[in-house]
Amino acid sequence: MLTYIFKRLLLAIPTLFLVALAVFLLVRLIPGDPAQVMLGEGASPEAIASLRTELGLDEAVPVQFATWLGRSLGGDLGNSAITGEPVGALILSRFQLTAVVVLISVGLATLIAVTFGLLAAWRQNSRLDLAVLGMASFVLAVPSFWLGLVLLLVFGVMLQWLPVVGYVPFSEDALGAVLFLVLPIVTLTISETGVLTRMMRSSTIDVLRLDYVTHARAKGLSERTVLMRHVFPNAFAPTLTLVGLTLGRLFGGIAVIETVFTLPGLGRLMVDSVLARDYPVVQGCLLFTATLYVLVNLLVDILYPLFDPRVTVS
Amino acid sequence: MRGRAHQYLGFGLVGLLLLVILTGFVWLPYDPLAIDLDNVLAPPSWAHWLGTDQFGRDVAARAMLGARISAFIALQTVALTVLAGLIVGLASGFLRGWTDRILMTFSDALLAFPGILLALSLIAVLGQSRHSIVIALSIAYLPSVVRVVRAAALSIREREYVEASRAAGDGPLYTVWRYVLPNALPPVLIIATSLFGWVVLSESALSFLGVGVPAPAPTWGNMLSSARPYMASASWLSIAPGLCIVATLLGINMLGDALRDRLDPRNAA
Amino acid sequence: MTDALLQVSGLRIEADQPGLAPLLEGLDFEVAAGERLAIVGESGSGKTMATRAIPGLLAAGVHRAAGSIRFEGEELTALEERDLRAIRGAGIGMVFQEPMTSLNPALTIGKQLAEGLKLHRRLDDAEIRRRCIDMLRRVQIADPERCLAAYPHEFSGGMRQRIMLASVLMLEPRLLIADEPTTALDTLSQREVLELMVALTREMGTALLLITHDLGLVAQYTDRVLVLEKGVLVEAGQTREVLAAPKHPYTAKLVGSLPRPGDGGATGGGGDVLLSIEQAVVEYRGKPGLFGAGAPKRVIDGVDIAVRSGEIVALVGASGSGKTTLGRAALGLKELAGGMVRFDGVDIAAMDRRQERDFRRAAQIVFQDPFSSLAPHLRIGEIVGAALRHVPGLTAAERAERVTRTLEEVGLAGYERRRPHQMSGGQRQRVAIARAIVSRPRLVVADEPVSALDLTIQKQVIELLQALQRERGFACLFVTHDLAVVEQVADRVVVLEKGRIVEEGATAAVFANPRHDYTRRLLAASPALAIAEGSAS
Amino acid sequence: MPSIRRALVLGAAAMAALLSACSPAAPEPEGSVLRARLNADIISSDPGMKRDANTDAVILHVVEGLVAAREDGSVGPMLADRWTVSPDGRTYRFHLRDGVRFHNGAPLTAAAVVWSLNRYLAPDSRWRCKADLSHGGVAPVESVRADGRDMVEVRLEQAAPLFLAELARLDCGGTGIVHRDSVDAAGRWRYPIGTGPFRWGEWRHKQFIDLPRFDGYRSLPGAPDGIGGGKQALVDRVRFSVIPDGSAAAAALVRGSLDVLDALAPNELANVTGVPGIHLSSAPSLDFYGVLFQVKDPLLADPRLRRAIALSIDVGALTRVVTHGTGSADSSPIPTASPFFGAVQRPLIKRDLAAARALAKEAGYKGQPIRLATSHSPPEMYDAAILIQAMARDAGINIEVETIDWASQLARYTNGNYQAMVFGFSARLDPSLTYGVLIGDKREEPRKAWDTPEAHALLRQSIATADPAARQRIFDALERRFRAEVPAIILYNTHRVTALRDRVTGYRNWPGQTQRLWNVAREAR
Repeated sequence: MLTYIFKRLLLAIPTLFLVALAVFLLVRLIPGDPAQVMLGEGASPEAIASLRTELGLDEAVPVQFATWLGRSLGGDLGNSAITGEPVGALILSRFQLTAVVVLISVGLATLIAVTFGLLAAWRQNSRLDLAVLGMASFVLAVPSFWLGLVLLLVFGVMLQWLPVVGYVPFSEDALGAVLFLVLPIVTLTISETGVLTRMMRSSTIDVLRLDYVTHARAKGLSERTVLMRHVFPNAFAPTLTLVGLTLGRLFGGIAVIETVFTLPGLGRLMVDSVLARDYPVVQGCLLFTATLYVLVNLLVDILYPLFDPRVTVS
Repeated sequence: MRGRAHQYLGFGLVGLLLLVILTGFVWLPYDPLAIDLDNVLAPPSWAHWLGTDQFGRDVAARAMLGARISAFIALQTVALTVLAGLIVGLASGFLRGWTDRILMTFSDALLAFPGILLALSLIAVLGQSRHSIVIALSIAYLPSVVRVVRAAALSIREREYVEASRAAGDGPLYTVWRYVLPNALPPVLIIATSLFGWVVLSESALSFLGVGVPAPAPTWGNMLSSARPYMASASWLSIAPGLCIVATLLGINMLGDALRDRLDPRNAA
Repeated sequence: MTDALLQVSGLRIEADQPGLAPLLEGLDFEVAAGERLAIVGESGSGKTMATRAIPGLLAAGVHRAAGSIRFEGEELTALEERDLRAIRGAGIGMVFQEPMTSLNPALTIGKQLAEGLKLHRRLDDAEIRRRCIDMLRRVQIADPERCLAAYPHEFSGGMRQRIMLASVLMLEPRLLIADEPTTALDTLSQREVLELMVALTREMGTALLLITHDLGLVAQYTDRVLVLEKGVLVEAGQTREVLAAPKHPYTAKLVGSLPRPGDGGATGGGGDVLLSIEQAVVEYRGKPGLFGAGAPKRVIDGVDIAVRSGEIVALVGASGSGKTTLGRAALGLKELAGGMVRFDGVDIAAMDRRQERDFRRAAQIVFQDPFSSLAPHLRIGEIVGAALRHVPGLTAAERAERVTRTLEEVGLAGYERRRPHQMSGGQRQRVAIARAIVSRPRLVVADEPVSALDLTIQKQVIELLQALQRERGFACLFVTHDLAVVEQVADRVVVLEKGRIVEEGATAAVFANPRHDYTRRLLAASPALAIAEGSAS
Repeated sequence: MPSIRRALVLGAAAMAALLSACSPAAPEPEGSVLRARLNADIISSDPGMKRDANTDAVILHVVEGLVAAREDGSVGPMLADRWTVSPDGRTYRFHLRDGVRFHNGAPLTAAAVVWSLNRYLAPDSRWRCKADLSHGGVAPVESVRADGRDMVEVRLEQAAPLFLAELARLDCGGTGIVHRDSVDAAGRWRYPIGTGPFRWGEWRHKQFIDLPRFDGYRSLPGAPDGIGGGKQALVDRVRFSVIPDGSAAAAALVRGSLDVLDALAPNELANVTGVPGIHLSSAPSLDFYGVLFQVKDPLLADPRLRRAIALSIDVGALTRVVTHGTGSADSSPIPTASPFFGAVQRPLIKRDLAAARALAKEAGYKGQPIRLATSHSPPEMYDAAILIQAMARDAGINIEVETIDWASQLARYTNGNYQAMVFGFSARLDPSLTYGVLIGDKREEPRKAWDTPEAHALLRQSIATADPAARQRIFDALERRFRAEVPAIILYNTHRVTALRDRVTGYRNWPGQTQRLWNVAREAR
């Protein structure tokens, strides 16, 4: 097991290196640089030049890359070009929020998807199935930011049930934080439920066709037992993979939701940093999310045998 | 039965989309780019079925033209992604070995890149234009197609008819062209329909973040995003493009389901 | 038979979709306690459906339209789902065809064995465990303790089918329904599992309802037989009588398609050595480890075979013996790790382009699975014509002409425009044969060409292959696990076990006087031969 | 199964750990809190060093300069209650007010002022006004020295009428005077210890900045005026929340989680107008928006084509739509709110499609595309581009809108890499500064749009002249040249619109465009 994890991590190195190189070159290809952005419209050329020197932007790009990569390997992602905050700490503080929203949403979405996907497949072609499939298809067709805005409008502004801005950390105002996170979490949950439900439903249908399900019924087991013991674990394995992919994707990409709900999360940080050409932050974030992506997938592969013992990790 | 009803709805919605696009070529209620500053933010009326936007442009006309542009962008992206995905995926899945390993490393690296950020940076580099969006989204979605094609190629290359082709003395390129490619197409077709929907959604999300298709050309995405400040005061601005997106995606997804049912080997006659 | 255990009368099964003919019509039969009854029929005869209807487990899409099913005097069709569940497992046990999918891959064997007992008998955990171990021992599982903690994928097909048997019989049902329980197994395991099933049911006094398409098994293991054709019962009676003197033409046809020794027989061909396999070694790469590949697994280990022109050599062995791999290697489709294959004296690995092209044309293959060997997107004409791509000097018209004639020869005149999915399994295999012979090869490797087909179709395909071979005089390496077929077609036989040749010789000689123990076991396990002998005695 | 359960339990535990791992507890602000919004986080807390408009606005609550900008664009007293200028115009002597204390309790002394000013002017300083106040700038400082405890003397290399205006510049942090302890022993910036009505409190990045009331604040007498005048903190604490999204901010105001929503985007006005419990405050700004032309572009080198474009635009209608009725249409670089906005500046360029067509034809224009770059920051620039495109189309002029992000636009502006560009310039209090952003040598500063010898000469004159009437004449001359040469088309000045909860009293907008939360009270409900 440990060898396996070690091996997987080793295999991830070229991937991560490519990501690092790509992002490093990409941000430098975008017109504009942090010095200009920071000094703004009326800045003198000398001021911009001196800031560029201070930020180390006038060194040769390969030298910059080597320096940055060397430091990053040592765990130092550098400081934000704009605010001077250490990038590592910045990412971690923003990621906490994103992680909470994503984990809860994906957890809820999985729960909903598994329940309804299982039931719909069990009663395939019934009215329930039709309703579940219809809802899932509908949800899949709604742009998540639009959904978020509509929810915000209805529950935040019209009904005034939930706060619309002013995220506060849990430690300060637990109730406030929870209330504030309700809408983003609901939005994200709804958005992610569609594809997961469809996946769960179709893999359940596949499993229900297999002999061992009939065999379980032939033993006289109740439908509940058949579904929970024999169908669920086998049907869940493909969904689990999808959950992993979803997590990997969302950890790096709920910028849109964060924008709608004014959450100071990682996605927003990345988008803002690209727009502000804050190279060290963009680079750090990308390296972080890519690593996270690799780790989440590794975790899924390690968890997979729990549901499908045919697959072994070593 | 249920499957049928969904299929018909899917065909119906996609047919409607095509009808709207085709109608748009010969007739639009107004010039979708013409401003009318005396008539801004007019609610829906007989003169303007879906109202007007903040510059007095007719929302219905813009939604119709937007259908064409959005669909065209999606089609271009899907075509480009599928073409590139087929080449890479087939190379990777059929040749295996080092080719596979290198291509997969690139693909993994792309996958590990948060899609929206990749698109955002690429568009910033390439300059904001339709082509940049097509290219950026194609690159962002390439790994998904590659995965599907590669998986198909890996499974097809084990089929006996591929072995039969080798036994008949066919070269590898011919085998891929004649046997692997055609049989890898069904899953690709299915993911292409999903891709179409994703692209429409992504384009709108990019517009929302301010890097969508540049104005004045309307797309549903940039209509929706520019309607955002008027969400509460002029809701018709966001309802029309929003519903267009939902209807199109619903139609496409249902069509995809129908296709999946049709192409599923278990359902084959 | 007044106190029948199971009474089925007037059973009719229809598809949910209206307007289709019933899938099963007016079926009546009884099973007495402790009796062993066979239901035979080919695919599509409705035999599986008939038995699934008994405990109310019909698949989605079909339903019971009429008929009564009485089990121990109780009308099952009138029972609530809950009461029916009490009978499932405890009263009626079922064993399915596919050992790979009939055990839940996500649960340990122990849990799957225990859940039936827990449900139907109120026992404590220790007692359940004791009974499980005991039962596993009775189905001859070597290490029952370890088996309980293991997952299904850790076992071979034969083992899994025994475990299935254990899990069902542990509840001591009065009726065991076994649906093609051994079809997916190789000859050796097949015999072992069936012997076990019969022995255990006899011991427990359980009635056995065996569904099969294999008359050999029927003859050997059952008392009575029902014959189903397209959803209708065409004949019923004592097994011995029905097989010896079938009354219905369909039954007669079924019985007639059993391979018999001496049938047809070998061609006795034999010219120069056409194909020679010399000291061939094939290895599979081990799982790649962190630092390079793992240890290779040797599947063919120093095999020598010579095939002369015009001769049919059978390559037999149980699954995993390496026979299919060797067949592929003979055509250069599997790389050799050692030794060489010569065709016409030339090492096929060292051929130049022209030689290779000629070799590819002269050596053809027929695959086992007619579903996977024909490209689904092409028309039959294109599939067959593809083999002529590398024949030089053919015009398009000549090529089409040759395809047409070859299709006529295999009995598929006018099928050029069809696609594979529009054809039956037998027809597809004919297409595969047409593809192999259209280029007028001198060698055909036939890899289990009939094992996926129904019995009557098997016979037709074998006969076709034989006729063509006699006419054209190509050499044939015939890979099979079915000794009955071997006896029917082969001049010589080569027996392969674990990648090595254990016995070879003229077919008649090997069958009459097998020298190696493995050959003897193979012969003993072959049910078709048994019935032939049985009916002769 | 138990293994699955174990995995779920592990997952739940991990989630709980994540939840509790958030930053250490900070006490909930007590007392009365006034909540305002920033559309982006501030960049630093060092006045005029690393800055943007948001940074200036926040920092000006904490620090004060010797002098301060007044609402009419003139300069008034702040920490200095009076000053004298030597007859040669080169020596300024500032007298410090009595009893002013820094937030740490230390009294304001001449030495502290000298230390602060020298820090700004130090060789390694990145202070925004450093170039202007150094050798070669508009008001080069020769020396700064203390004369006693309450007198500061600044000597300039030459007479510079704009010296005080420079000191008061908002984007230079008002040359805020900070205590020595604002930097650590190594000279690194910590946080501002100033003399303003609010103290520096907590800055939680991307979330909020809290400024508690400074109880020891010593106010100037009189009414508030610009940054100067009488200032009083009327709430215990001000919280600037960072809310990038305008709709979300509007929703927050409607919900009552915000008290002051400044810099309301015109297209979001509709979300708050007419909502009970909310009122608006608005004032014209000294900014301006327009279209810059790259006169070196072969096509646009011809002033007739530039004039043609100008004539095709209905400035009034454009302004009305783009600013949603809040802005003032203006064809002059001098903002309508400026005292120098006179009869010459007032007339708008009238839309005349026939004349536009004729001019374009004269210039030999045959429908070649003209690329007009714009961005969404702020959204009005984008809207303006769309309208210009549509309006120019009516005159047969083919404009293609090119939308880029703000940083790209800034880069292209700085390099002069555009054909035409919609651009906005933040408030400059003096018309010389306003013209200064347009006029310059393109070889040295490619961003300057207007580069003719006559313009250079007039601008230099305006800087060297102190008499307002004389200056007006210079600006009028500049205006005429500007309209003849059309190096840029000016479109409008925005109005700063602030939406307020009705419980907030005392808030006033001003041309300086920064939100001022002193003298603002919030009634408890």
